[in-house]
Amino acid sequence: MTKLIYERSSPGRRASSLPRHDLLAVDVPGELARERPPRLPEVAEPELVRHFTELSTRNFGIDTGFYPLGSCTMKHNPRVNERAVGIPGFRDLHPLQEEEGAQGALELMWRLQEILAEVSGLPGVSLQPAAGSQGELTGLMLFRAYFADRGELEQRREIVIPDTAHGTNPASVTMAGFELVGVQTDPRGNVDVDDLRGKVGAQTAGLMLTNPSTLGLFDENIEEIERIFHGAGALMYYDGANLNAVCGISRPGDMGFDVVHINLHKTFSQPHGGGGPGGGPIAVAAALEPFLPLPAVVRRDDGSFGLDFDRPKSIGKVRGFTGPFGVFVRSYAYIRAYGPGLREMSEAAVLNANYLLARLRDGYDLPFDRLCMHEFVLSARTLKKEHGVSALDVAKRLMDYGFHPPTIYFPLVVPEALMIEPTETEPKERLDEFCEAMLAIVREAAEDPDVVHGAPHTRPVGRLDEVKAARRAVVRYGFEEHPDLADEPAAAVAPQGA
Amino acid sequence: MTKLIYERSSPGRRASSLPRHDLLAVDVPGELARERPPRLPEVAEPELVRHFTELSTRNFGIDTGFYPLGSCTMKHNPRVNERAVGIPGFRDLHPLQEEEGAQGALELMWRLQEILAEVSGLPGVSLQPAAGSQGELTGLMLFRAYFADRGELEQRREIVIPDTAHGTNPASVTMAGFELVGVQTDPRGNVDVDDLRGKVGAQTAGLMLTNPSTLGLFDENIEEIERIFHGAGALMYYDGANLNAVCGISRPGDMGFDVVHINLHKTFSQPHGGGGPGGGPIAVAAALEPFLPLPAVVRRDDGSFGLDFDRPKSIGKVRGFTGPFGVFVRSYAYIRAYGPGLREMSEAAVLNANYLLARLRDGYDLPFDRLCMHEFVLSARTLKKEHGVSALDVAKRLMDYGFHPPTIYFPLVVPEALMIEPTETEPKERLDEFCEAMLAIVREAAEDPDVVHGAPHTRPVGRLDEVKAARRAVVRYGFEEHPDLADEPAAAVAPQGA
Amino acid sequence: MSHLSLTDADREEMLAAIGVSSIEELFADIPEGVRFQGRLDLEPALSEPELVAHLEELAARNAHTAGELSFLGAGVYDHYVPAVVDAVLQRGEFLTAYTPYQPEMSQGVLQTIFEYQTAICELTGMDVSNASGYDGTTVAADACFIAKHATGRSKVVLAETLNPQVRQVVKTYAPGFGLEVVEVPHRGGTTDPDELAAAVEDAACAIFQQPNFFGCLEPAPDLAAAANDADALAVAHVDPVSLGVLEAPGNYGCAIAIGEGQGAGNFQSFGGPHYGFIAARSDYTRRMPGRIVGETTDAAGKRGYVLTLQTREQHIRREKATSNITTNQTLLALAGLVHLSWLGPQGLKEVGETCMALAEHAKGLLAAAGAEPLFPDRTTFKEFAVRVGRNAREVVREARARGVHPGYALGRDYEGLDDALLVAVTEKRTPAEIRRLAEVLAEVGS
Amino acid sequence: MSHLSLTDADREEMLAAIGVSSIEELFADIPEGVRFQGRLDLEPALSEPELVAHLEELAARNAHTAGELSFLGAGVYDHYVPAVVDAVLQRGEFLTAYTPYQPEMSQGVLQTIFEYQTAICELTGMDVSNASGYDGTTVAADACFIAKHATGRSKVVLAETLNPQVRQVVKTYAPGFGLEVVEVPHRGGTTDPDELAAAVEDAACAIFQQPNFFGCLEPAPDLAAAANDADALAVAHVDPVSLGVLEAPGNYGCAIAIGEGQGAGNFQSFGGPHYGFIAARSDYTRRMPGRIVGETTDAAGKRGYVLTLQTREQHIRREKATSNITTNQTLLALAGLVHLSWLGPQGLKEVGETCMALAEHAKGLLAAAGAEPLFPDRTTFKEFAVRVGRNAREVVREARARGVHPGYALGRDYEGLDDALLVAVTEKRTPAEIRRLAEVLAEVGS
Ligand SMILES: Cc1ncc(COP(=O)(O)O)c(C=O)c1O
Ligand SMILES: Cc1ncc(COP(=O)(O)O)c(C=O)c1O
Repeated sequence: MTKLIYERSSPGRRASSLPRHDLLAVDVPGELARERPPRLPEVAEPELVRHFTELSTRNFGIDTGFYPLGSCTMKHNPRVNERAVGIPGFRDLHPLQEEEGAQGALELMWRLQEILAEVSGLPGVSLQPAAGSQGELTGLMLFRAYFADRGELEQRREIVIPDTAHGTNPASVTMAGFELVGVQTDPRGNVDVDDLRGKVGAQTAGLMLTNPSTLGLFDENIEEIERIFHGAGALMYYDGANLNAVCGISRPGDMGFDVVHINLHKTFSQPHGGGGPGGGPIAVAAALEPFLPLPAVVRRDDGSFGLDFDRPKSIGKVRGFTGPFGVFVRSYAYIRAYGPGLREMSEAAVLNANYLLARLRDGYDLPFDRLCMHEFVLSARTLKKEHGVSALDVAKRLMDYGFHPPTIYFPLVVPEALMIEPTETEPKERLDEFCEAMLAIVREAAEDPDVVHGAPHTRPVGRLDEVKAARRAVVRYGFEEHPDLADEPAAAVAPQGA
Repeated sequence: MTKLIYERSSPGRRASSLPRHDLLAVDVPGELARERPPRLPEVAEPELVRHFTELSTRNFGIDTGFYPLGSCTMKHNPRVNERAVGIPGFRDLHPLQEEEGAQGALELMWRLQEILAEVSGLPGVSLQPAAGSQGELTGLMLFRAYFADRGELEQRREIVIPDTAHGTNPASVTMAGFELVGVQTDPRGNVDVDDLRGKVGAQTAGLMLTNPSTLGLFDENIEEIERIFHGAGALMYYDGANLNAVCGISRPGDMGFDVVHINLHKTFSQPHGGGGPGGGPIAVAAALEPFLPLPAVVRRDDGSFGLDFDRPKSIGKVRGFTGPFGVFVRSYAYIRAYGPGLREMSEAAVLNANYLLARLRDGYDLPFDRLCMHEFVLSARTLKKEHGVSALDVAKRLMDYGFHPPTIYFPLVVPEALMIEPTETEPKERLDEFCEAMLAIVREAAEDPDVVHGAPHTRPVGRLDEVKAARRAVVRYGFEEHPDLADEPAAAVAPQGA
Repeated sequence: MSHLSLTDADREEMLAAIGVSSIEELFADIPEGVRFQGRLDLEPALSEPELVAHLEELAARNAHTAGELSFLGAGVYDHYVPAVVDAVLQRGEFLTAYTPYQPEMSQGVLQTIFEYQTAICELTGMDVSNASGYDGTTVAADACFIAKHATGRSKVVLAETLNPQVRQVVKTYAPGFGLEVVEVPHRGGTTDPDELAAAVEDAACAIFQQPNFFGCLEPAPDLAAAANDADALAVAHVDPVSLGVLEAPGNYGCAIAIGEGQGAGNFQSFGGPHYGFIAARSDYTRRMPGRIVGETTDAAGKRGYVLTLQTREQHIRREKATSNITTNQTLLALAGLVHLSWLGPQGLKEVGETCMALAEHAKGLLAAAGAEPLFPDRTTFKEFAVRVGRNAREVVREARARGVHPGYALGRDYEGLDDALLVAVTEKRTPAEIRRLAEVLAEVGS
Repeated sequence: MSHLSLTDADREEMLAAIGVSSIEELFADIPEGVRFQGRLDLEPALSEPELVAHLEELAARNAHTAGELSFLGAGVYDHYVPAVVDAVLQRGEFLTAYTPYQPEMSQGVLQTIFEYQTAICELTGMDVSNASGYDGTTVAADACFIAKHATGRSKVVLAETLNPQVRQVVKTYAPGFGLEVVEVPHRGGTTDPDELAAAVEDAACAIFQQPNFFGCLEPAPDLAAAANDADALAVAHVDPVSLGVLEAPGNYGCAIAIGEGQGAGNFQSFGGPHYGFIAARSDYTRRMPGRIVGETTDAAGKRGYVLTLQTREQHIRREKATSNITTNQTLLALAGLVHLSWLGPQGLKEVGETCMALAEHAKGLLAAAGAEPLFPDRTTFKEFAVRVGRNAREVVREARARGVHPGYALGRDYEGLDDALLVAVTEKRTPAEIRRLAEVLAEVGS
């Protein structure tokens, strides 16, 4: 057990030192003044550094090893991008600096916009959204604004979403005030076009689609789908989470999408930071450009760069300032390192995935027998039926082999799903080692299922009791009153989604 | 086993990308041109980062935990010093920049000189030596130059060194072309003054002394020693490795020393980097100033800073340029964070050591029963005699408790020595944990000596066969011809010094 | 430059294993009509040295606060970020990990989030915090979403002294949420509790800011009481750096506390990435957006941490989720935790006191230089508004020509304040720098 | 600021455990006469923000190569240091560890040193390398010490084209080592093998530099042969960055290869800390100075690394040791390993080719601008000397006023070369920057 930093604290210790001046202190009016100080940690710097160093060694990142977490595009994070983001001219730049004092930053954003327009095949870009989910919501706000502008908002209430969609898609629909209409997946893993036809009409605001889908499959009927939606006067939203498969190979704009978000932290290698930050710029068709968030980053006629607030039809702001600039620096750097070679990046991602698929297809069930794009979904259904070894068990056992597990139990349409995304930055040796581990687990399932059920055996903790966690909801340290949960009865371990 | 980076290589891989220009290539004359490329590693950046990340996790630093390596002053390395050294105005400054273009750097060095003069109590400072050992050698070169200048060099051939001295002292004597004369330690752990008297005379060039000594004891007869040497016309060298005990408390210059080196990586917290870099500035009495290395960093009359090469009596240069500037930045920053509070730094170091000593004296033998300074030496003699558990065994077993072992088998005058230096940056909790581990090992020695003999049990490797290493001398990777040493018979494990 | 690891030999072997003869074949499923023809029209690849040179050239065209003496604030502040923050954030195990879906692989991140949640709860006086929101604006929208569902009401009340960007974001979200937004104007720099009480009738929540956008201290307990009296949720938008000297919202009746975390641990970075925080009383735990980490044990009773209460979230609850957030700002929140741990309670108090004393000192010097306080009766924290007697944007421009950025021109957001400047003074500013500001304003002011 | 962890309560408890009543008592052994009275006369302590501000102010008064276009070389070069180097060096487990005396705690550092030794051996064509020397000057003294003991001779021969600082350091060490130093003048920029042959008679070793201080390629195999013919050790001082295009000293008969590592992995840092490397044929393994890491196994046969051949060293052999070195430059050598691993054989070759091509290009443009090559017949690597027609130090000063540092004034070290400038062109320089240099020299030259 690693102590909490609060448990390492001792009254009176501190790491900080601060300037003090010989100035008159200002009194805070009584009822506004802090009565009892917050119980922040009290440690000197040596133990501060040790604490977080120790915690870091209890965590697995891409730097530690292979991290094939499907849908999350866990590619290498080049260190030069970290150097870039630390340059004082970027790091210490205030967002309200006058335009003349921020030309370099504005130019970088403008260039990134141009690049994203080219990669997506859509002309209008806003970098503002903070992540893919916010990109989705912003996109749906644009749908609202567009239809409101046309007087169709009352009528167009529905957004169609396939059953393979990521959970953010339906959640965004609700937050944008639309209603959800589901559509099924056909036996080849495409959107079921017959089902779709019956669901699209004058009430439809649009579609949200990930292509390639969360199954890692490119929808073969995308042109037909486009005809259906645009034919009904509806719009199409592209969830760009899987753009890593198709850079320079197929562009959302060319597929007919009207709005796309791009997860900079996936395709363009923003370090995931244990959960974030991300970036979710959107690119849109010309008809939607007037509605983009405020302000727009523009190049003026004199060649200088600036912020344009004069966009009367804009939906407004979706976050502070102009978006997560540090994320832009890293992604811009990443892209400039590839240039037009982004195509080779996607090719390698797809090659790596297909190689894994080819080596693993005999050990696991393959729900859709096709070549995949940058990721693919296997199922542990047979393992479960025959040996009682579930996708969760496989995931936990992989840890003992030194791998981060893939995404499991998603997409929902595949039972016992294992969603595997190697990314392009993995060398073949790592892929081979992973395959050997995956296939060894298949053998273990037959020969020694207990070792799989009991996994992981080599991590700092065993499988954790998630039911207990949710039931007790101990979500902060309680100091003297902190409960000891080891005293409490165990609850069954529930499978978890990702 | 962790692969060597050469074992991770694959022909054609690389991490680097470099500018290429459309310029005429230059031909290297045939016999000067490289025939077969060096077999450097061939890895892409992702695996490069993983390799070194993995290796780092197989290493223990101060950031990992308590590191009481006696004589090495393993104190916390504040992170702000790493930030400082990365400022472009320091990091990217060429050492041959014109003085006008390096005023900030020169001022920093000049200020550091002033500080070291104040701390040492000696007026002339040269920052040039690269480490303590080179400081020693430089100091002895000054002795040579001083006596040569007085026409006494032929006569004064001997340097007196106590038997507790660090190995660098005698080694430096040889490299400086002097002869070594040893002197004993008395029963209180001081230099044996009677022995000394008989050894100092007209043939004596000087003394090298560490004070407090490597036993962690302040020499109570230092004033008498001073009289003996200066009375004989000889000089005194202060090995400043233990200066951390006495900053602001007692100054080498006030003790009568003529030359002192200061290990910046010890007292003033340069990160030790797995073995270095260090810094070994020397401070000298006025009589020795004319002989200091070239160039001197000076403040000119107009307040500007510069390099003075016009020192006709100088011994010359002992390393490139003006010394390890990055080390100066860190140490300067460290000192400025304390200011006159350096005294409290030393007090805390001495308090920590005495606290450990008080708690451990009942479990181990204490060769000299005195209060200690910033470190102390215990002996495992009784443990060895009674249970066959040596200092080496104690050291290895400490690893299982999560501690870096102390220095062992040094100083040579104490059998089964354990030399413990906590430094001032350790909190009491760590000291207590360490004491509990040390005392637990005493109990284990009696109750379960095998667990101690077999230690460490929790490290990536068990005790390594040093005899085999020395016999085979495999000191580089051999590619296809690399031997497999596991095939070879084991040799006994030899105890090791530090 | 490229970060690909595959050699030609690897490629051949892999294609053979797949059973295709070219990479092209792997894309067979993409209909001809939507294939991209040719190469992307992007500038050629840069090598690493060229890339760094290019980025340094861009960065050199930005006037940053290590080069220009700046009193800009208005939501993002030039507080000192301690060096330990960098050191921790650059640990690859934190930097390159994602959301801790697999807790056994991710105890490090999970524990830091738990510690972060604790720190935020301690700062704000609340029971529960999530792992972070995008920034100080979107957490306000989150709070409205909670309030709407908790109260079943659809009006939200915003103090006009709430950061304009926060208000703008709430207004952008409002139509989708089905919310009506009402604003309460300020009176002499702060909000009148009676006016707020009138507006908050039938509302889901009222959001005010402490210290407010003008830097003034609001009568926060009275504002919270007004909301509570109407059974609306009182939501305080607070500055974490102020909470060593200012009372915690949980201690004066707020249901929810939100804020922008930047000042605690994040560089300014032209506006992001930073983190927003949101914390609430336990009544609202199950309505919280985003990740929450909870404590539990493994089968052997060993303590460990997991993502918990996930039935709130989009990946389980889909269209019924409390939010669509997935990727959040964990790394920046970790920076916040490290910064707050570096400060400790005493350091936090000292930063607050120092900012306040310096700002008050600046107020005096500026008044003497002709820039009178805009709201002379109000107590301010680290920021205050002054009148510069002419268009403040012009003053900014002329002051910058003299090497000083004097602050934010309030006319950009508030009608009638074209001659007002919002001046921020952090603990990094020195009395000498403040004197310089006063000199420059004396030169370029009215 | 202070990094102490003890609270007052801790102090009380600890004093009680020791059995003294004050910290003062702990110093009882220090005689009154040598106690320091009062406080050290040092400036007051700075808080972390103030410290950073102070250091930034100092740094701002340095003209660094990211701000000034510079062609300075002469032993330290503005090569590109890849970002991975920083990332690896900032891992606390490397940064804050010391010499791996306890191998089970230090396999990480030990393995990196073994890998470093391998890289140095591969570069130089040698059998053994130590873990690092202080810098490129002190390793020359080390080589002399080896040669003296290997040959029993006491004369060392230095080419005049060897870096002047290296020669100065050898001369400083010589009296203590009991060595006589003889220098061989250059002829048209390089060393004449016949002259070297004459000088090396009865010598312990001859040291020459390839490419030499003027940037010219020496007839290195002939120089080595001359030394070998006299049974003296041939020692080559080489630039690691050149060894992708230039032959390894081990392949043309050298016994020892030494050099300054800075160009491979270290920032310029006003001259240090950097690392020196020294590698030798296996005949000299047991005469090598400093740490050497060797491979071995544990009892279970697991591979591991240890400090080896320690009977050479001061802590075992004391006055009979091969050197007094203890603390060395491991962290900088690790930077070298990471840099060389980043480059790989192909990258190393490319850097060499690019430097060479750019330098040649510069030579042409400079000649056209009136700065003729000093040694027109010689092939050069990344550095070359030109005549500027007037005092070169003045040219430097005037060029700097135009924003360009044009190189090193050779008159500082060589008589008769007051009008000569040594111009270094690394892979970071661009054709446009070289054009700018030519322009400026045309303006300020003769
Ligand atoms: C398919 C898909 N859509 C949307 C998202 C949401 O993106 P973000 O996490 O950037 O909000 C994700 C990732 O989490 C995803 O995998
Ligand atoms: C007592 C003593 N003297 C001298 C030295 C040599 O110093 P350095 O390692 O800096 O060369 C050391 C440390 O190694 C030491 O402990």
